[in-house]
Parts: sequence; structure tokens; C-alpha cells
Amino acid sequence: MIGLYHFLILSGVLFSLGVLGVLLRRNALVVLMAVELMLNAANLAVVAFVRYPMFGDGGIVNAQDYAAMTNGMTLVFLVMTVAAAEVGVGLAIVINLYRQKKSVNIEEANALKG
Amino acid sequence: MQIQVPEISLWQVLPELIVLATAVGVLASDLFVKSVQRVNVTLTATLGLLIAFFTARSLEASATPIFAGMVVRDSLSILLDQIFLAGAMLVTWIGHEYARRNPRQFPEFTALVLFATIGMMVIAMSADLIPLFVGIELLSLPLFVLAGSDKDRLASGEASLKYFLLGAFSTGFLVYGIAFIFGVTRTTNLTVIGQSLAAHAEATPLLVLGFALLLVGLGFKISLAPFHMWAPDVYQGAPTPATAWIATGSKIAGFVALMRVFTLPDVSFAALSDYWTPGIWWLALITMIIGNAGALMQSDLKRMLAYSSIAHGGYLAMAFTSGTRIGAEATLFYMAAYLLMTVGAFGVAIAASRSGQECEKIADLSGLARQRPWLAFAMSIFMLSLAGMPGTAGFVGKLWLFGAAVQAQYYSLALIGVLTTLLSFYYYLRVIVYMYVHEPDDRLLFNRYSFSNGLALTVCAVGLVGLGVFPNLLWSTIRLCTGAV
Amino acid sequence: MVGAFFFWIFAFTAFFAGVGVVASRNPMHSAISLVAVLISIAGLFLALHAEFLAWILVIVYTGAVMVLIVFVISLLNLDKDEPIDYTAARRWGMAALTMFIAAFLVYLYADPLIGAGHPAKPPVPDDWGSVQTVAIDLFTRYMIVVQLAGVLLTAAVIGAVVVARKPEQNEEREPGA
Amino acid sequence: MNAYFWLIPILPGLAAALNGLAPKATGRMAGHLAVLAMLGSLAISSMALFAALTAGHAFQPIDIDYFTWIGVGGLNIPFGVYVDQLSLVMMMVVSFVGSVIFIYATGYMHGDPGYVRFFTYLPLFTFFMFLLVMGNSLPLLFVGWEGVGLCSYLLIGYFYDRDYAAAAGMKAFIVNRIGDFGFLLGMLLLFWYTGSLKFTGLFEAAPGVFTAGGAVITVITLLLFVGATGKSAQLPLYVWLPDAMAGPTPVSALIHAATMVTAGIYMIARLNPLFSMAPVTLLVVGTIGGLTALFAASIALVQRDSKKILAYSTVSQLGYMFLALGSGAYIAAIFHLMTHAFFKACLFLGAGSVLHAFHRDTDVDVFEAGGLRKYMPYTRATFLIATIAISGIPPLAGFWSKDEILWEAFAAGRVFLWFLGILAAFCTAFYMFRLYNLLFSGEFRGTEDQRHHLHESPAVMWLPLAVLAAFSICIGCVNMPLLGYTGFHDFLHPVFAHGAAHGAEAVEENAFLASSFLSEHMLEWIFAGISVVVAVVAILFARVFYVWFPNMPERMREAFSSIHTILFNKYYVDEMYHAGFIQTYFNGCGAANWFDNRVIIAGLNGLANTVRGLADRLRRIQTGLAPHYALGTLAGMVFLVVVFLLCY
Repeated sequence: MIGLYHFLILSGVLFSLGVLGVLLRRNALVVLMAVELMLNAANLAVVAFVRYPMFGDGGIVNAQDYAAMTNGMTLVFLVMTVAAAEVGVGLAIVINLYRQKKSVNIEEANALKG
Repeated sequence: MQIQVPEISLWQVLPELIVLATAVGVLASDLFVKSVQRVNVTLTATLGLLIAFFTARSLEASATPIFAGMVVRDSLSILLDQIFLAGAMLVTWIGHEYARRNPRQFPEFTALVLFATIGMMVIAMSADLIPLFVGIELLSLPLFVLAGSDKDRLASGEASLKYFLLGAFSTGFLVYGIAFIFGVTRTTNLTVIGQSLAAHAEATPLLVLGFALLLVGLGFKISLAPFHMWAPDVYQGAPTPATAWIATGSKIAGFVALMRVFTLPDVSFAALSDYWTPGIWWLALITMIIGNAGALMQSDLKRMLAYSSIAHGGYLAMAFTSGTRIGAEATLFYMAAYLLMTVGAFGVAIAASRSGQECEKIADLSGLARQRPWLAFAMSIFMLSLAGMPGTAGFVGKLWLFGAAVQAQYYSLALIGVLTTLLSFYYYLRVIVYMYVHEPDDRLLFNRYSFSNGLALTVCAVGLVGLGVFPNLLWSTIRLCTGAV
Repeated sequence: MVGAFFFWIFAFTAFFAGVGVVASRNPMHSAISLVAVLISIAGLFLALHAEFLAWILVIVYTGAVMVLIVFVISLLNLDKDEPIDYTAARRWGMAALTMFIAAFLVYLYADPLIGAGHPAKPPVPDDWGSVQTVAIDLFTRYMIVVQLAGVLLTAAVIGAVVVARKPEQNEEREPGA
Repeated sequence: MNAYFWLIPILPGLAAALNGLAPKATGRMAGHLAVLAMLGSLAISSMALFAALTAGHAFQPIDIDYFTWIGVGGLNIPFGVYVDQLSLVMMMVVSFVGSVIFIYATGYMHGDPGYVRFFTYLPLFTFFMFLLVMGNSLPLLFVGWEGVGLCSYLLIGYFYDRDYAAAAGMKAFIVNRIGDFGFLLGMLLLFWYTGSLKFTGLFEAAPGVFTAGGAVITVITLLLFVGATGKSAQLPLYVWLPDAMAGPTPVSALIHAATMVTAGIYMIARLNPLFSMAPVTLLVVGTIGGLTALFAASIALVQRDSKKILAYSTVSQLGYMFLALGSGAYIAAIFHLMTHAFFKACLFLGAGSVLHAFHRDTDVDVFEAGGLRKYMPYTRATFLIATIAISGIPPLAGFWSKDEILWEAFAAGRVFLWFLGILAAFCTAFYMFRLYNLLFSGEFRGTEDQRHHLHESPAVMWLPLAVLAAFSICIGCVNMPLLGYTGFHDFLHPVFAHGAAHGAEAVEENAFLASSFLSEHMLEWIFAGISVVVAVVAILFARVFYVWFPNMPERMREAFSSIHTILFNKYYVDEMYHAGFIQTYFNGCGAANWFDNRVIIAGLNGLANTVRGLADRLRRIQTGLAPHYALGTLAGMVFLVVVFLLCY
């Protein structure tokens, strides 16, 4: 039987993969994609939480309100919106970098340090 | 199906709407008026911000959330709106000076500053994690862009890339944190979260993990160590007015978000403060040390200010950790003081340019006192206030911050704070020594600075001394805020 | 049983595609893997009764955002392999990451409310999570947030234009021209 | 009268603002403006003092709150002045000595390219100094405290183009930060315990909150004392003061001798009700003071730079004042503070006059000078008077104050402090007369070119010297307990009565005194006699070593018939020398000097270097590579999770 923590573990793994991508990859676009992976992992967790009420009788939300509680979905919707906006700005910044350096390697942008 | 539309009280968010209209107006002026002049853009923005400022002042505070519980117009949000609007005005003014020499900066620059301001104001009035999150993003995206808006300098592009990538990375943590908190409490409404947490005053591991992730996301915004590493690079690379707004507006907004989420009593996580204070305690400690140690050996003015700003984030976090009312009050007061002194310092960095050469190194300030005495005097006030010299707002603020820490019995934290503050005198006074004591380089004269820049610096300097001598001007308002919420 | 089957299919697809995003040498392959991850997640959303979100994930993300990314990859001519090296710092990063995941799982199992059996999904009406219900939510309770998202998108568009615009060579807008 | 108190700090503040913000407008008038402002402050202070004197016992401390400075919760810190007898004395010292030095400086700094800058910092300094002595709360005192420190820092670095000036500024800076650290912590703790930082509130609350002799009050007062050791140059934080002589001489006279360095003394005297409750602290204060007095005096014996000698002398005299404070003799400390301000200012300005003759800003080797009495008669006369005064020869000012300190220390049962003091007194008289003899007696030892340029300073410089010399002679007359006149003591007594009433029994009775068959008054006379004899012997030694002994052959032939005696004397000295007594003694002083250079200064430098090294190490974390920053973020997250796990 699939339960909440199956989803959570999958979400955790995907999130970690995203973090790993940010850490390991030098291509700015791939880093951007890895961030998208992180955000979507978070979304998955939220939707799983919406569907599986964690608390039973002693829970924070009483059962009859449950059907009306779709606010987690709104959160996911907004995260998607924000992610889209972020990708837009991010791509512009990457293009700007490419124009300056003829490369999208983030490790070449290391003039500022110390 | 019955659809219940909640009450729409637009007049309650009038300041935000006015700023939005101003931003659009500024953009439109570029589109439709061919002979748009810089002065007009700055004037439009100033006018809009002034109207918004006085509108915010005239709003009546109420602790009842509006817009179906999404936002709340309490006195805290009204005060912060004023702080943000005043800050945006100062940044617009010093940005005017910058744009005068870098004509491509306009007018999107001003518009983006205004968009970021809306984001900050939204954070200030959030009563729910969702608008808080959207506000943070609305604040961040324009700042990412502003950091990269100077096409003539490679550093600017690099700054914006780093800022963006790391910002997006931290957003991932923030969203994941919100997800866990939502998962445990089944709501994003801060008031409901607060009530339920107070009812079950015990944290589940998932909730604590949510705190940690949320702290990473917000810690990035306020550049708490070790989430601070983007800050020196971005501050140095970004165009100076953008740096000023990143250093002040974004950081203050980050603290406001922390405040909304963590400390406001009966609203949010305050009931579980035993669980999250140790984390912030450590972050504050590391931040104070790293910020001050980093600033010590810098020769680049903006980079030095960046580390100094990190250190100030640490002091603020120290008072914040105490979780007491006096801590919140001290944090609020120090935010206002910090805004004035930091914007002022960056304003001087803009104004103290020589022909064809921006002021980058601290040594570039040599002889400023001889040629531009007022500029040097104002900078001295900013530096002394940052250092916490008595007689300036910085001292009063720090006294309270440390007082709050002592009151909360965080003796070691206060001790480290005082020690690092004393250390900070070294690099702040070094700036003064360069300005007053070192011989001017007479071959290159300092540029004349514009009226708007002078006005901004005057406002900052007068404000700092004024708040240093009469802190009660602000204090009474602040007490109203913490008493009301 | 059918639910479990779908879950495992999508979960494995998502995981391997996720690995693909991180490990592909070619950015284009990463992008395509990310599309696969997103489609799997959309499938999981459907399994979780979040119909609306599943569709917008497919339409907005795969349909618009990913196309944009692929477009940029082609535009910048990045569609070729690049080496991935593992320096010491990176290995440390991975170690830290492993620690994080371990801590994470410990947390999850330690949580009595998750660990103590699998809570059942309560029954919900058919239109729960449909376009209509979510839309009603968005335009009533969350109206102000949706408006804000609009402002955010506007700012993002302006910002993207500002950053991506080519620098105008030696052309001064000022004074009074 | 009281309505005008705010003018006292404001006048110099205005002068500083005018000179600082409109340097071109004030230009050559900058000096006159500053002098005028100081004279205004002096006039108001004098009227206030006169009013207090005529009021006599009816005088009540004036506590005016101008406005609420900081008001938070229970804490209410007004911005206001507190003028009692102690403040009045300090105000008079600052405004009077300040005025005289300002006048002198208009002559001394004449033609200096930084004239206006100088007359910006100096009035600014007096502004803060007035705030320090007049403020009615501890934070306000701290405002002045930091302000004078800032001005001092700027003025030490005045000759910025010289490396040693910059280094000296840095040293002053580091050391004072250490002191401030103690001060701030003490202040925070006081606030935490008493909920008040206003003096009146503090003193009212203290007896109820603290137990006399308890650990809390001891820690607080010790922390405050750390602040005082920084500002007032006591062991081990004295090192910055001798180096501070890199500044222009009037600065040395005003800031580093007469006023700012006494801030620590003032602070402890002001907080006497608190210190009286902590006998352990008082013991520490007295011991540090006594040790500093002897230590600094012994270093002064072997210095060659005239201003360095005076600087160590200042450290030593400040040590006397702490010795007095530690013996509970607050009034004697303030008395010595006052007399010392006059004669030390006179000495410094005299040394400045000599530098002026040499056309140098700092640093004259005393062995290059000599015989200046011919060229600079006024300077010589005033210098001699001040030298006698500091050596403690009656009836000049120094005798009365120093003797009272020594007597009070003895009477309070601190016999070892008295012993340290009397040894230091011997050294003081010796090195002061050594300095005087090397500068003014004998023949000129410099180059012919230098001799050609030697000249007496203009009247604008020697007249202030004369005024200070006159006061060095007679200011001691305000308090002559030996002759039964204790006007100064009676005047200040109300300030310290309160603390004495609530304090612990800070000092034990002197058993010797109690059992003595001699009356107390007789003993007082005897001790005064000892002091005088010690001083006279030291003066004679100095004369022998530096005047008679080097020229002994000529003198034998020309002046003296009693060859035998002089031969004997010579033999005697020689023998002592070779027997190693003097050599060892001087080696000992050299060792103190070595300790100063190698341990304390090296320690400070080491501290600074360690901090710098760490800072540099930390900078290397900042690689400029975004993935490393992301790694930092992740590490922070893992750290937070671990902290939460541990605390969960």
C-alpha cells in the first residue's frame, strides 16, 4: 500500500538530486534545471501532504474540513508560476553571461572573490 | 455551486497599488515620451513614493487580517511600509546620480527598484506563507536583474549570475520548508499555524526540519553565515545603487519575514521557540564573527561594506534570537538605522567618483575631506554609526540589541557581539582616516555630485544623528507595533 | 493495487530521469530528462487526485518553460558533451549531501505521525482538485496572491528584457535628446 | 545660571562644526574662533563654580534633563547634565587648561598646513570632554568617552605621512578597544541589574540590588575598571600613551596629559558609591595604580626623548591617582588630577617650546640639547617651576596632592602601596630633574647650525606657560591638611559621602596608626618629611649625575677648591657604578623597558596579527566559485539540522 512516506521519500530523493546537480554541474543551464528539479520535488511533497492528512483524531484539522482544504494546491500553483518567472529571468541572465564570456560555465565567472 | 467572494478592501493596500502605478508610469514614460528626461523619471518616482508614504501613514492599523486572511494591516506592516518607501526613495535618489553617469540604467532601473519595493511591502503585511513566498520572489527577481543591469562591467554580469543561481537554490530550500510546515500543520495561515502550534506545544521532527529549511531560505536573504557567501561578490559586482537596495531592502525584508514567521507572539512559531532558537543562536554567532573578520582586510569599499552588512545581520539575528519584545523592538529600530547608514555609505561611494573612475577601493576616498568636506563628513557619520559610536543611531540600536541579548541571558552571544563590534571599529575608522588624513590625489578631482544624491546623504546623516540623539521619535512608533501585535 | 502500480512506475521514471538531469553530459539530454521527470510528477499528481495541477504541470512546464530552455540550449549552441569532473570540494559536497539525506530519512521514520502505519486517504468528492475547485479557490480566497503573481510575472518580463537586451553602443539617452 | 550649562559643551562644538564644515570661511580665524569658544565655556564654568562656592553647604547637585534620549520599557536615559562639585572641578580643569593650551596652540601651530584641521579636532575634543564630565548618565559619559577617544585617534595620526604616527594611532586604537569592551559590558550588566543608567538612579538602586562586597558588584566594577585602565593608560594597557606623543605637542598636553587620560579617574570617582561596595576591586585598582606608578617611573629614567619621558611620567602620575582611588581616597585622587593637569600641561608645553626652537614636531633627544637656559629663559623658568612641582617639593602644588595620596594610602592600611608610591616619588624627582638638567643646564651639545636657530618662543607661547607655572605654584593651596586647611576636601566631600555611607568597609584601619603613641597629625608631618627628603635626595642625585659628574674635571679646576670632597664623590659614584649597584639598577629599568617593548607591545601586535591572519584565512573560503557557495549553503543546512537534532 502506497502511503505518505513513499511520496515523501521520492520527493526527498528528487530534491537531493537537484541539490547534487547544483553542486556538481558547471553549466549554468543545467544548474537552472537542477533548481527546477528541487522546486518540483517540493511540489510533490505538498500535493502528497494535501492528499494524506497526517493527523488523525488528534490532528490539527478536523475531518469534515478536509474536503474544503485545497490550499496546498494553490501553493503548488504559485510555486510553478514563480518557477516559470525565475526561469525567464535566469535564461536572460545566462544569455547575458554567454554574451560576455562566450561560455555558460559558471566557474569561469570567478573574478569576484576574497 | 456557491462561490463566496471575500471582502475586497483595496484601500487597505493602497500604498502598494500606488507604488505599482508609479512603476508602470515610470516604464510608460520611457515608452511613450521620446524625450524622457532623467529628472522626470526620478521626480515621478519620488512623487509616487511620497504619496504612497503618506498614504501608508494615514492608514489605520487593525490586527484583523484582510483578503481572506492573506494579509494584515497591523501597525508593524504600516511602519515597515514607511521604512521601505523611504528606503526606495533614497535609493532612487542615489540611483539618479549613478544613472547620470551610466545613461543606460534608466528608467527600467527605477521601475525595478519599485517592483522590489512592492515585494518588500507584501512581505511586511503577510499573514500567510503563500503571500510571504510570493513577496520574497517579487523582491528577489528584480534584484537579480538589477545586479546585472550594468552591461559595461563584466563584474555586474557575474554578480547577477551568482546572485540568481544561489538565490534560486535557496528558494528551493524555502519552498521545501514551507511544504513541510504545511504538511504538519495543514495550513499556510500564520495565525492558524500559531494557534495550533500553541495548542500542541511540541514539535514533530518534520516540523523542525521545516524550520531548518525555512531558515536556509530566509537566511540566504539576510545573508546569515554560512548562507552569506554570495553577498560580498554580489555587493561588489552589482551597480552601486542596486547594491544599496540589495543590502538594505532585501535584508530588512528577510528579517521581517523571519519575524512574521518565527517570533510574533500568538501568530506563528513563537510557541516552539525552544526548538528553533538554538539554530539561529549559532547562525548569529558565526555571522558576527565571519562578517567582521571578513571586513577586516578588505581594500574594496563595497566589499568591505558587504561584510559589514553581513556582520550587522548577525547583530540583528542576535537580538532576534532572544525572542523577547525588547528584542523585536531593538531589531526594528536597528533596521531603520541600518537602512540609513548603509544607503548613505553606498551613496557616498557613488558620489565620490572622480572623472571617469568610480570609487572602488577605500583608498580612492583619500583626500575627500579636503575637496568635498560635506561628503566626507556625511561618510564619517555613516561609518561611526555603523561602528556604533555613541551619539548616532547605530549606538543606540546596538545598545538595545546587546541589551536584548543580555536580558535573554545570551551572555556569550552578547560578549562575542561586543568583541566583534570593537573589532569593527578598525575597518570603519580606516575609512575616516583615508578621507581625513591621507593626502588627496590632486591630479584627479572628485566629480560634482547631483542635488538628489546630496539630498539623500543629508537625509541619511541627519536621520542618523537625529535618531541617535532623539531615538524616541521612532521608538514610540515601534512600541506601538510590538504592543499591538 | 492499481494505484501502487502507477506509483512505482512513475516513481522509478522520475528517479532515473532525475539522475539523468544531473548526470547527463549533454545539456540537451538533461533537459529531456527533466521533461521526463516532470511528466512523471504530473502522473503522480493525478494519482494524488490533483487533476488541475497535473495538467498545468504538463502544459506550463513541459509545454512552455522546458521549450524555452531547450530553445536557449539550441540558440547558444550548447548541444554537445561536456566533461564532469569530481574535485575534492565536490566530493565533500556529495558527502554532505549523503549526510543530509540520511538525516532526512531518519527524521521521516522518527516522526510518529508518518512512521506509525500508512494513514489512509480520506474519501473526497469527484471534483476535488479539479480545475473548477482550484480556480474558485484561486479567485476568491487567494485572489490577492494571484494578482501579486501577475505583478511578479510583469516584473520578471521587464527584468528579462533589461538583462538580455544587447548593450546599445555609445548611445546616450540623455540629455534631453 | 543653571540654564546656561548646555552652552559649555555647545560652544566648542560649534567652533568645531564651523571649522570642520567651512574650512575655507574660517581659515586663519579658526584658531581664534576656537579660543573664543573655550573662553566662553571657561566663563560659564567659572560662574557656576563661583555660585557653588558662595552657596557653600547649601549647594545641591544640579540635575537637568533636557530631553529623553533613550526611553525603553523601564529604562529611561535622559540627555542631560549632572553638575555637582566633582563635575565643577573637572569642568574648571578642562576649560581652564584647555583655554591656555588653545592659546598656546595658535602660536605653536601657526603656519602649519593642517591649521584648520587641527582647530577642528581640538574643540571637538573639548566638546566630548565636557559631555564626559557633565553627562548625567553612564551612556552619556560613554558618548564623551568614545568621542574623546576618536579625537585622540585622529590627532595622534595628525602627521599622517609618518609611519610611526600611523602605527601609534593603531596601537592607541587597539588598546582602547580592549578597554571599551570592559566598559560596555560593565554598563550592560549595570543596566541589567539596576534597570537604570542614570547616575542618580544608579546610586539609589545600587544599595538595594547589590550586596556590598558581593561577586556581582565586584565583577561589574572590575569590568568598568578595565575600561579605565585603557583610557587612563594603566598596566597593562598603558602602552598606547607613550606612543601617542606622535601627535602635535599641544595635543599631548591637553589630551594625553591634562584631560582625556583622567577620564578613567573621573569615571571611578563618579561611580564611587558602586566602587565603595566592592573592596576587592578597590584593592585591584590601588595595586594596579601603585605598580603602574613605579613601573612607568622606572622606564622614564632611561628614556632619551623628552616627550617620551613626560609621557611615562604621566602614566606614573595617573598610577598615583588610581592608587589613591584604590585606597578610598577619592578626593586626594581628584586633587592630584587637578594639580597634575596644571604642571604636566606646563611641562608638555615647555617641551613643545623646546621642539619649536629646534624646528621639529616631535622627538628631541635630550642628549642633543643642553644649556638652553641661555636661549630660552622664560621656558626654562616655567619648566623648572613645573619640575619642582611634580617632584613634590613644598610649597608647590605637587607636594600637597602627592603627599596627601601617600598619607591616605598609609592611613588606609595599604602600607605596600605607600611604599610603591614613595619609590615612584624618588624616581619621579630623579627623572624630572634629569630631564631638566639635560635640557637646560650645562652646555649645548647639538650642532652649530641648531644652536644658531635656537630662540625663545613668542609671547603667545610663553605667556600660557607662565600662567600654568603660576598655577603650578599656588593651586595646591586650596587643600593643605598639614596646615589645617582643607577647603578642597570640604568642597568635594558631599559627592563621596553617599558612597561611604553605603559602602562596605573598604579598607581596614591601619594597626600601626591605631597603636601609635604619636598623634595622627604628627605622623602626617613625619610622612610629609619623608616624602620631601626622598625628593630632595633624588634631585641631588640627578644633579650629580647629569650636571656635575660629566663636567667634573673642569669643575675641579675652576670652581671648587674642595677637590678632595669632589674626588671622593666621584669615587663614590664610580665605585657604586662599578660595584654594579647603579648598573643593576639601571639594568632593571632597562628590563622594564624591555618588558614594555617585547612582551606587552609584542603581545598586542601578536594579537593584531593573529586576528589579521585569521581574517585572511577566512577570506580564502570565498573562492568566487558559485558551486562552493552552494556547498556552503548546504553545509549550513546540514549544520542546522544537526543542531536541531541535538536540541530536539
